[in-house]
Parts: sequence; structure tokens; C-alpha cells
Amino acid sequence: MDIHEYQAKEILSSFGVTIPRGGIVYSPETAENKAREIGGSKWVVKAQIHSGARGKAGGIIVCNSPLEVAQATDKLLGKKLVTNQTGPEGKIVNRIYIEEATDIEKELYLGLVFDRSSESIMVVASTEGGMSVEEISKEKPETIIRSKIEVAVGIQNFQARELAFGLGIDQELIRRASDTIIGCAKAFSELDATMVEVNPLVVSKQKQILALDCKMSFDNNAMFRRDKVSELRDKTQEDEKEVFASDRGLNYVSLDGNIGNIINGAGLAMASMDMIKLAGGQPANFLDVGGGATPDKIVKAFRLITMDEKVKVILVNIFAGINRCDWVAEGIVQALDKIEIKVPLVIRLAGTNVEKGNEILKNSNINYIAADTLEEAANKAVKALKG
Amino acid sequence: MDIHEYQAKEILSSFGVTIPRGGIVYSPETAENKAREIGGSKWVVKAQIHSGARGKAGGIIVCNSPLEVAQATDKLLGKKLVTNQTGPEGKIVNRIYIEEATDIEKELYLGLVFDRSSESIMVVASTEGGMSVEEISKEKPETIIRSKIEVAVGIQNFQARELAFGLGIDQELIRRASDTIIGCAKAFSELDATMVEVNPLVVSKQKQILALDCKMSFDNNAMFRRDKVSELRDKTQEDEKEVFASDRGLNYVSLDGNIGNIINGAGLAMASMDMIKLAGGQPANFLDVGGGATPDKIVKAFRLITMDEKVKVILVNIFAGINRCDWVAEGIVQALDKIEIKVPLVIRLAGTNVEKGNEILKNSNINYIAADTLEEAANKAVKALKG
Amino acid sequence: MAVIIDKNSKILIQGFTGKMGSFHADEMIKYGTNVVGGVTPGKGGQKHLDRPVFNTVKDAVKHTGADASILFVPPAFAADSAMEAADAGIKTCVAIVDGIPSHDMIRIKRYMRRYSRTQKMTLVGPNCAGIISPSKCMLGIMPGHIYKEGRVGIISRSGTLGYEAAQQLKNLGIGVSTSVGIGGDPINGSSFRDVIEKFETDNETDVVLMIGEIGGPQEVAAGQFAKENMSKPVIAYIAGLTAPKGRVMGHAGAIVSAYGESAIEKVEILKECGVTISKNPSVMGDTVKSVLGKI
Amino acid sequence: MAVIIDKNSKILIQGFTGKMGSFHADEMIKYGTNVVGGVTPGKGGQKHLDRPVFNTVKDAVKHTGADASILFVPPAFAADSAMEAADAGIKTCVAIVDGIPSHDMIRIKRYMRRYSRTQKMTLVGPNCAGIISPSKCMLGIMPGHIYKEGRVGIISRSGTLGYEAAQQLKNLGIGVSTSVGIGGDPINGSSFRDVIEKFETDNETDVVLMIGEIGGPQEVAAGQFAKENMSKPVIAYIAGLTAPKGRVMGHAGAIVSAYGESAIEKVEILKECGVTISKNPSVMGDTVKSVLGKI
Repeated sequence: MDIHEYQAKEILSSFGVTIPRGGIVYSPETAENKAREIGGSKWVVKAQIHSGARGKAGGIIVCNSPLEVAQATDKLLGKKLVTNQTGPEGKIVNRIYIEEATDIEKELYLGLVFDRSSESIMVVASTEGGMSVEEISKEKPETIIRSKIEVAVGIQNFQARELAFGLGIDQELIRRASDTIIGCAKAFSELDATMVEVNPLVVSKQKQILALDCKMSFDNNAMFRRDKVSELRDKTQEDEKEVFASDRGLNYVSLDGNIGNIINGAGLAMASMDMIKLAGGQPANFLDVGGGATPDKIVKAFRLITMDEKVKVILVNIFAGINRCDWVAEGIVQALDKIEIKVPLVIRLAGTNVEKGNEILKNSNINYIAADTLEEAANKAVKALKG
Repeated sequence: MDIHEYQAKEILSSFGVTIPRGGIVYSPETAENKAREIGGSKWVVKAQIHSGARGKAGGIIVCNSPLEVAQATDKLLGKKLVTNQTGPEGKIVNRIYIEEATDIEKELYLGLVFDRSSESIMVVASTEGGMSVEEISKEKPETIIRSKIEVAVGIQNFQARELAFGLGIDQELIRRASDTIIGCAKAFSELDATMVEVNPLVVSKQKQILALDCKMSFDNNAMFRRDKVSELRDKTQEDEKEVFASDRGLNYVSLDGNIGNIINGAGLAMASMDMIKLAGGQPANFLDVGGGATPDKIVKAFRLITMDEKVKVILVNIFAGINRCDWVAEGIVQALDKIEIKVPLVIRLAGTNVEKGNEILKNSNINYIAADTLEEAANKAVKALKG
Repeated sequence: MAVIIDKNSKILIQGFTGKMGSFHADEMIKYGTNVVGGVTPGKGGQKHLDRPVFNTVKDAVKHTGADASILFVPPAFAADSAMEAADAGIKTCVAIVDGIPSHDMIRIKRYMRRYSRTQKMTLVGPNCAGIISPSKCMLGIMPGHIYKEGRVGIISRSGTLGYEAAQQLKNLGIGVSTSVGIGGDPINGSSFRDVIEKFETDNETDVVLMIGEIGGPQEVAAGQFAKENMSKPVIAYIAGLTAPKGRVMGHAGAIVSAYGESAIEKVEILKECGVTISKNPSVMGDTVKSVLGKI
Repeated sequence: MAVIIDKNSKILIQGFTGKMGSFHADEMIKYGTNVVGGVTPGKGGQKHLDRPVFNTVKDAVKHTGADASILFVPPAFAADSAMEAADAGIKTCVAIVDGIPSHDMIRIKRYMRRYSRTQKMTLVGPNCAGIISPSKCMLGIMPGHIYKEGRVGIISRSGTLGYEAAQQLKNLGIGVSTSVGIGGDPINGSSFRDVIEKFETDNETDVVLMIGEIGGPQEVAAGQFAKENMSKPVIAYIAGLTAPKGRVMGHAGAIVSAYGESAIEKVEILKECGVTISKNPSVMGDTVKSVLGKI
């Protein structure tokens, strides 16, 4: 789960990270007052969307008066911003964060992620703030320094200090920089985060260490114990179909192709997508209805796939284990009783009671193309697409 | 560092342990109102001293009216209570804790200590609450159950559950009992405790799990980061000479004998005491002036030893390492310039510059018996005692 | 004796009396698995599926001699249950449960460091199908009948893709020694490398089929181990050639976030390690067959 | 090569520029110890005692090749410094500092579990006098001149009692291979058992003198190890025969709280383990001498 910049800033601030003065607004009217309340003579108006690279997309505007702040807010609110991370459809701006402008002396990068190899939390830092970590890895890999947090004891001062010295921070600011790093690490550990990024982390001309842009992601699996974090979810920033899916216990990822998939199991779903590609087609989605593949889930899956106008063929691939094929087949029949399908439908059943299942499908009045193997299913789907 | 029962209860209560309603008073006048405020029809008036076994010493009085509570408070306040843990001089009662009486169904024992073998925290529990853990170990060792907390992750629910089931607690109270155990473990870990004891932990007739008596001790070495805990220290409960010593960076333990010791290093101090005993004497104290044995510390040590009227001979045993014997000898001469000694004084110096040191002592005007070895020093001290 | 579990394994069901636990315990019993009892705190002393229920794993081990367990507890309680099993002396624990927080998995790993190598429990999963040694023991939720007894070891992150492989093998008349589902989470109890190492020493296994997917370093680590230490052939299929970068593909662990984590990169590295690649998921069985033909 | 440190050990002083660090670094240098530099965060780049100062241990190791360090930092920062040393690849770290919280010591131990056995730093102390291999290397605060070079290994919880022993030995013309002060705290980096094991394999040591005291299980654990694994004679003195139960005798670890922790009980158990007991602290040297006479 992702949250907005201003939310990440509020959280990190409560863990001792210093952020510029700022506030959130939902309308141009309140923006002007907010700017005055924040004070100073220069402000940054920042569109709150779940994406980086907002600057290049026009989502960040520097203003020299409260009036300009109001105008910038007016310009951004309700707009769809397209960045290199949002996809072509972009993301809508519903909230604006207004912040005092900072005199930047140095821009640094600070990120925390899980390190799957060592099964610990990895702190990544670089002197090349402002660039994405991918860009830094490519263009300035020598500037990257890392430190593994031992989860049994949490981050240690020496680690934060090593990173701070490694970033070339002045002696007198080492302590403040260490506190920033430690604050981010504590927030990561204590809130079930999966990612914390401060980019840029800046040294201001006034010799402050400030988190200028912050990003946090959280482990969906841990939200049962993170009520406060869960509340920060903003569904307007997510793909409509993905929200629909996750609210119904389906694993769905929207893709660019035109062959819709309904599959049980994430591995089999990826494998089916791979087969579609090998057969010369393009999957319109990843969709895992879960190991169980209950009739109920299948109904929901059809409903979801038919929401996607790109879909020109639907491929159902179910490997029935404990749930039997006959039961799955009945689920499909039920689903197609409720939902009208206007595109060709390829169905491959495998596993327990496959014969019975195919029998049920055959004897139903649904219009479909049967397949026996994964390969056959993919080939038939691509063929159906081409007419 | 030890704290009072009521303080331990307040702390544990903040960690989710349920305690009976109660309050602290310092005068009989307030006791009556406090009893009314607490409510109910039966109260327990408990003398707050740093010792267990207060009941047998008359420090706990059950009362049936607020008036009785006031009378009991009056009786206990200012009194010296002698328990089997206080030594013959007893401890003074300056604070009274008034608590609603509990209908006890079952008394259990719950304790947490460091386990030096496994370098973890050990939870010890028994169905035989109300007895001391030493008594339980001796008389009902089969009732003792243990669980080691892995410090890397803290106490786990299953451990608390195993203990609760192991104590024979009813199914419907397992959760409450687990929470109590987890609360104690968290308090232990988060506050640098060295001991937490709830004895008895009771199941009331009203099916509550209540901490009826609580004890906590803390790591003196960690008090630099435990301001809140440090504040709870009550010096009136400590040996006057030991307070004097610890306030001055000396390690002092008051003992029953009559040969006073001034030694550098805890190991050497114990060894010197052992030698005194072997020579037929009894040490009046353990006193380690620290490895450094600076003149300043030696002055303080003499001041401390002369506060003890039992002392009939003083034995100084300094093994000079980095600090040289000549320097130590000058410290002794300085000390005896300021402090008058009325008992025989045996001095053994060893280590760096021992000849110079002995020379300085010899040429001073102090009256002392010189010794070369540990054994000789002890023998001479015992001989001096006998006249 | 099969590689991890066997006919004689004494199996405990943690979360025995729940819906999932009851259903799958029954399936396991029907398969012939030696289920000796279960644990549901607060229901100790009852009988369920004709087997005793205990309040704690320690009690259950004491009374039944159980040496393996399988978890059917909700995600919030899974870490606690896994640690309970480890502390009670269980040797193999399979966590079926999907949705354990990553921080909890890391905590379990840290907790387990208290045990010496020889005393340490083997944790398999979470978010996995479990382990099956066909005709001997089923400690999982797979459809047992699709597994023919034989000499191919299977390790799979995905459940259904593992079934797909077993079915393909069976259709070709090839059997399985043991199939281990290691699960689709980013951090799991046993890695490909851990299990592949067991198969190398297993005298019932001739070749190993590794079914991986995008995300994480485990397939590569196993490949490197195989290159340096394995005498048995390893075949691999990696799912997710078409998966876009930075998106989670169903499995929490299926996300490409670093070099070497995409399917193409994994395939390249595994090839360099001498692993035979199954080009697509339809030919996993055929690929194994051709490798078997060569030994 | 002496057992833990040697002439060639490259020594780093953590807390180099402080009063304690400066004083003892100077003493060590005078003794002939190969002090290559020190660490004081914020003073990197300066020179102190003619040696370079670094901001971090990693920097220091990188530039000097240091493999051992000694801590002169305040108790509040000691745990952090010890972990920093471990993470920087230091092989032996002596923590002189007195007053580290027990919870911190436990945390250091948990932290160190991240390193494999061969990569793990040997931590000695805290609250100890350090290590000396006479005429080779002094990594501690002891008076170096009281140690004669020889073939007796000394392990002591107490600093001054260790000096007493070295002096007694010297007076008898007996020398010391290495003396290790393991410190008087309840939880320490290296136990008697850890060090006695090193002495067993040290070809410069013929007998081991173990100077213990009341409290804790370490003397008994070492005795049991000696009984089962040692070919070299072990002599022990246990201080605190007259110490009352339940009181801390100076050293935070010197408190009798369980069976087997009093001096009398320890002596009894050690005797059963075949350890020769020095009856009183005045005859530690004589006892070693008589044991040496028998081999």
C-alpha cells in the first residue's frame, strides 16, 4: 500500500525526521491562508499523487506569493497528472501540499527496503539525491552506500553514523543526519513498511537536514495490525479494476494486451501469460482467483474481466486440486448465466475430475473453445483473437 | 536498584497487568479518605519497604472500615520493620499503600530474571504462589515451569500461553493470564529491569487475574537512560553507608564482622575478605575503591570505614597497576592527615613501585602495621584485633 | 526414508479444529498420512477427527511424539505458531497460510537462530502447497492423486504450477520422489537452495525440477549452489517472462526490483550454472523426460 | 603466534582522543604494542599520539588494516562501538569499560549472530583489564611489567586479582603466555569456557590458571569443558568464600543467586572436574608451581 508524500512526511516527522513547514489543502481558497500560516516568502505547491517524477509532469510549482499559491493550487486540483510512473491514464490530483521553499545546498538520496538475500532491512544512500535510485544505480553506482539493519536489534548508531560520514556530511551535522536515518529505520520497522524513501534528503543553506520528498509503502499483509496506516489508503490513486479486484480477494494487475485471463494460482497465471506471449498474443491482465477457485470467485473474475474494454478474448485456465473440476465447471456455468460475454472464450480445465468438468461445460449452453493443455489454450486464444 | 511495591504495580499496570484498586498515603488522616475513595468494604494496609516477607513482620494489616485503615496506617507509619530480608536493623516505613482486599481463589508465582547461561530473560512460574521462589525451589520444585525469552524477538504469545496453561488456569482466563505475563516481560525489556516478581499472582473468586504483590529491580548501569525509573529510588530504604559509598563511586557492602577493608578491585576485595576469614577474622565490609585507587577515593574510603562503629581494625590492600604504589601511599598519608583513625591499621601495598610506596609510608608519621603479602596482611589484621 | 517427511512422520495439525485445518487434515488422513493429533489453544482434551486436541504444541509432542506439523492458523497468529512448533521440538513445519507480514517472517528467522543447526526446525512456506512424498506422506493441501511415486524431486514457489508439473510428469509416466512447495512470499522458511541441498543427498531422487518465478534472489542462489555442489541434474522453469517490472504478480514475492530478478535474467544465469531450462510451462514434463533419458 | 593477539596484531583504539583512551594507548605503545590508529567520530583526519584518527572503524580498518581494537568509550556508547567493530571486520575487541547495561550486552550477542562462526569477532570484557601476551602485545590496562613471559595461561574475571596472580608467578620465576581478563559483568563477551578452549589449542601454553569468583555459571561450564576436552592441567581460585548470598560484591556479576554459584559450590564442582584448586589467593602462584612440577 502506497501513501501520499504529505502522509509519509507526517509519519517520518513523528519519528524525529525534520521536514519543511507545510500543510495540506483541498481547495484554492484555503491555499492562500495556508501559505500565510506557513509563513516565509516562497512556497512550493505540490500535487499529491501516488507517483514520483511529479516535477517533470508539472505537478510541482514554486510560488512567490500566497496569491500565486492559490493560483497554482487552482491549476493543479482535479487535474490528471501523467508521469513516467503512472501509465498513460495518469493520476488525479485531489490534494495539494503547500510547503515553504528550501534553500538547497546539497541533495542526497536515502532509501530503505527489504533485502531478500540477507532477510534484513537494507539502507541505501547516495550523494546523488534528486535522481531515482534506478538512475543512480545506472549512472553513479559508485556513489551508493549500503548498510544492513540487523532486525534482532534494530538499527545501531554506528550504522547511521557510517552512512552520514559516507555521504560527506559536515561533522557538525552528523548527529542530525544520523537521527534522520534512525528515524526512517524505526518507522520502517515499527509500522510494517516495505519501503521508505527520502529523495531528496537535503542539507539546506541554513545547515538543516531536511526530508524534502518522502515516500512510504506498507505491507498489505500487516494492515490488520496497522489501523492508523490503513486509514491513509487513497483508493482514488489506484487502478479502478485493481481496487475492485483487491476488495474481492482477487489478485489482479492491469496490463496492455487484449487477451483477458482467469487463472487459479499466481504461478500458473504468470505461466499462462508467458504461453500467451509465446503463442504471439498479449495478456490484458494478470488475474489469480486463488488456489480455491470457488464459483463465487469465478463470477467476480468474469465481472472484472468484462469491465476491461481492451479484452478481445478470455482465457480461463484452472488447475483443480482439492477443488474439483466439476465444481469449477459449475462455477463457470453459473458465472456465464449472470454475465454476458461478447468475446471468444477459451477454457482449459486440468486436475481432479477433469473429465466430469469438461462434461459439464460441454452439456451447458455456454459458447466456448475447449483446450486440454496450457499450450493449446494459449494457441487457441491467440487464434480466436485473430478471428 | 529496588523500588516499592506500589511503584512496581503502577509500572506493571501501565504494561497491561491488572492490579487491585489502591493508593498511596503518607499520613493516617489521608488514609481514611483514600480507603473511601478506593471503595469496597475491606482493605489491606501495606507498609512500603524494600523487602519481602512483610506480612510475617506485621507490615500488612487487613481492615474492615476506613477508620481501621487510618488506625493501621498510624500504627505502621514511621515504624521500623524487621523481616528476614532486612537484617536486624530493619527498614523504616514512610509510605503506606492501601488496597482493596481481594477474594483469592488461587495464588500463583510469576518471576522474570536474567538467565546468565543462555543470556536471555527467563520467566519462572509456579502454582505455589505466596511462598518465596527459594522456598518453592526447595519444597515444590516440580511445580516450577520456565520459559526463555529470545531477546531478538521478545516474548511470544505461545510462551505466555504455555505458561498460563502450565499453571492450570481456566480456559477462559488464559488470555488474561497471557497478557499479564507479556506485560511483565515487556516491562522487563523496555525498562532495563533485572527482576520482575509478581507473588502472588492471583485468580480471584470473581475470575480476575490480579497482581497482588509486585517487586521490580533495575540495572543501575542503565539508569542513565531511565530517568523515570531513577526518580523512584528511595534512599531511606538503603543502608546509609552504602548510599554514602555509591554516591561517591565506591563499591561498598556492609557486613557483620569487625575488620574494615579498603581494597582496589572487586576480585581482590573478595579475596582479601576470604583471607581474613581464613586467618580467623570477620570482615566488617566489602569495599572496592576501584582499579584506579586515586588518593581522593582513598580519603573517601577511610571516611566511610570510620563511620562504621563495628570496625576494630582497618586493613588496606592495594595492588597498584597503572597507578603506582608511591602515588597510592601519598593518598593514604593525605587521607590520614584529614581523618583520625583510632583503631590499628594494616597496610599492604603491591605492584608498581612498591618499594617507593613503602618508603613513603615508613617516612610518614602515620601509625600502621606493614605487610608484604595478602596472607601476611590478613594474619596481622587478625592479630591486631586480638590485641 | 523420503527426504523431509516419510510414512513414519508423526504429523500434528496446528489450527486443527478450524474449517481449513479440519478439511485438509481429513484429506491428509485419507491419503494415508500419519496424523497423530492437533493443537487448538483452549480446546485441549477434546477429540477431533478421532484424534486428540491439545492446548499447546509442547503438550502434543509430549503425548504423541509428533515430529512434523502443518499450520492452518490465520496470518496474524502464524509467526507465533511457527515459533511454538520450533520450540516444542518439531523437526518439520509447513506453513500453508497466505498473508503473513514480511516483518513476522524475518522475526521467525531471527528467533530460530537460538537453536543449533542440528536442532533447528525446517520451516517450509508460508503461502505454499506443502510437501508430498507420493504414497508415503502428504503434509500439504495438494491433490495427492496427481502425484505418481518416482524419482523426480520438485521444488516450486507456486502451488498450481507445481501441480501442473506433477500432472505433466504423470501423463508421461514419470513419478515424483518428493515435491516441496516453498511458497510465494518474499521471505520464506526454506529457500530453493535449502531444499535442493536436501535433494542432492536424497537417495530416492535422481533429478530435481525447480519451478521458480520472477522476484528475489533464490533461484540464482540455488543455481550457484547446484553448479558448485550438485551431482544430480537440475531442470528449471521460471514463470513471469511477460510480467512488468515493479508490479506484484499475485505472490507477494513475485516482483522484479533488482537486476537478476526478471525471468529472462534468471534463465540466463541458471543456464550458466548448468541448469537445463524448460522453455515454457507446457514442456516441464518433456524437459525432465529428456534429461532423465540422458542419465 | 600467541593465542589471541600477537606482536603483529594491528591495534585500534576506539575512543582514542579521550582521556582514558589517550592514557592507555600511550601505555600500550610504550609496551611495544602495534597501535596503528584510533577512532573518534567527528575527529577523523586528525593525528593523535602520532597516529591517525578516523571517524568510523570501517575507515580505520580500510586504511590501517587493523584487526584488533580496544574500547575506551562511555558505557552508553559501548554496545554501539562493539557492534561497529564487529561489523568492520575487527577480529578481537576488548571492552575495558565498566557499566554497560546487561540488556546492551545481550543485544550485542544477538547482533553478533549475524556473522558466521569463522567471521565472528571475539569480544573480551566488558569491565575487564584486557589481554596481555607478555613481551608481545598488550591490549589492556594492566601494568605490563608484572607479567613475565612464559607458559602459563591466565583467565580472570577480576583485574587486580589477575595482577596479584601474575605478580606471585613472577616472584616464583614463572611466566605467562597470555593473560585474559574476561571481566566482572553478569554477561560478557568471552566466557571462561571460550578462553580455556583457546588455551587448549595454544602451543605456547602448558597450564591454565582460572581466577573466578561467586555468581554465574561460567566457572562450572569451563570446568565441565576441561573435564571433557582438555589435556592441559587447569588450576582455579574462586574468590568470595565470605560473600553473603544475594548481595552484589562490586562486580555486577558477583552475586550468588542460584545453586552452584557460591564459591564453595564452585570449588566442589571444579574439583570433581579434575581442576586443581588454589586454596587461597595467596597461594595461586605456589599452586601453579606445584602443578607445573608434575608435568
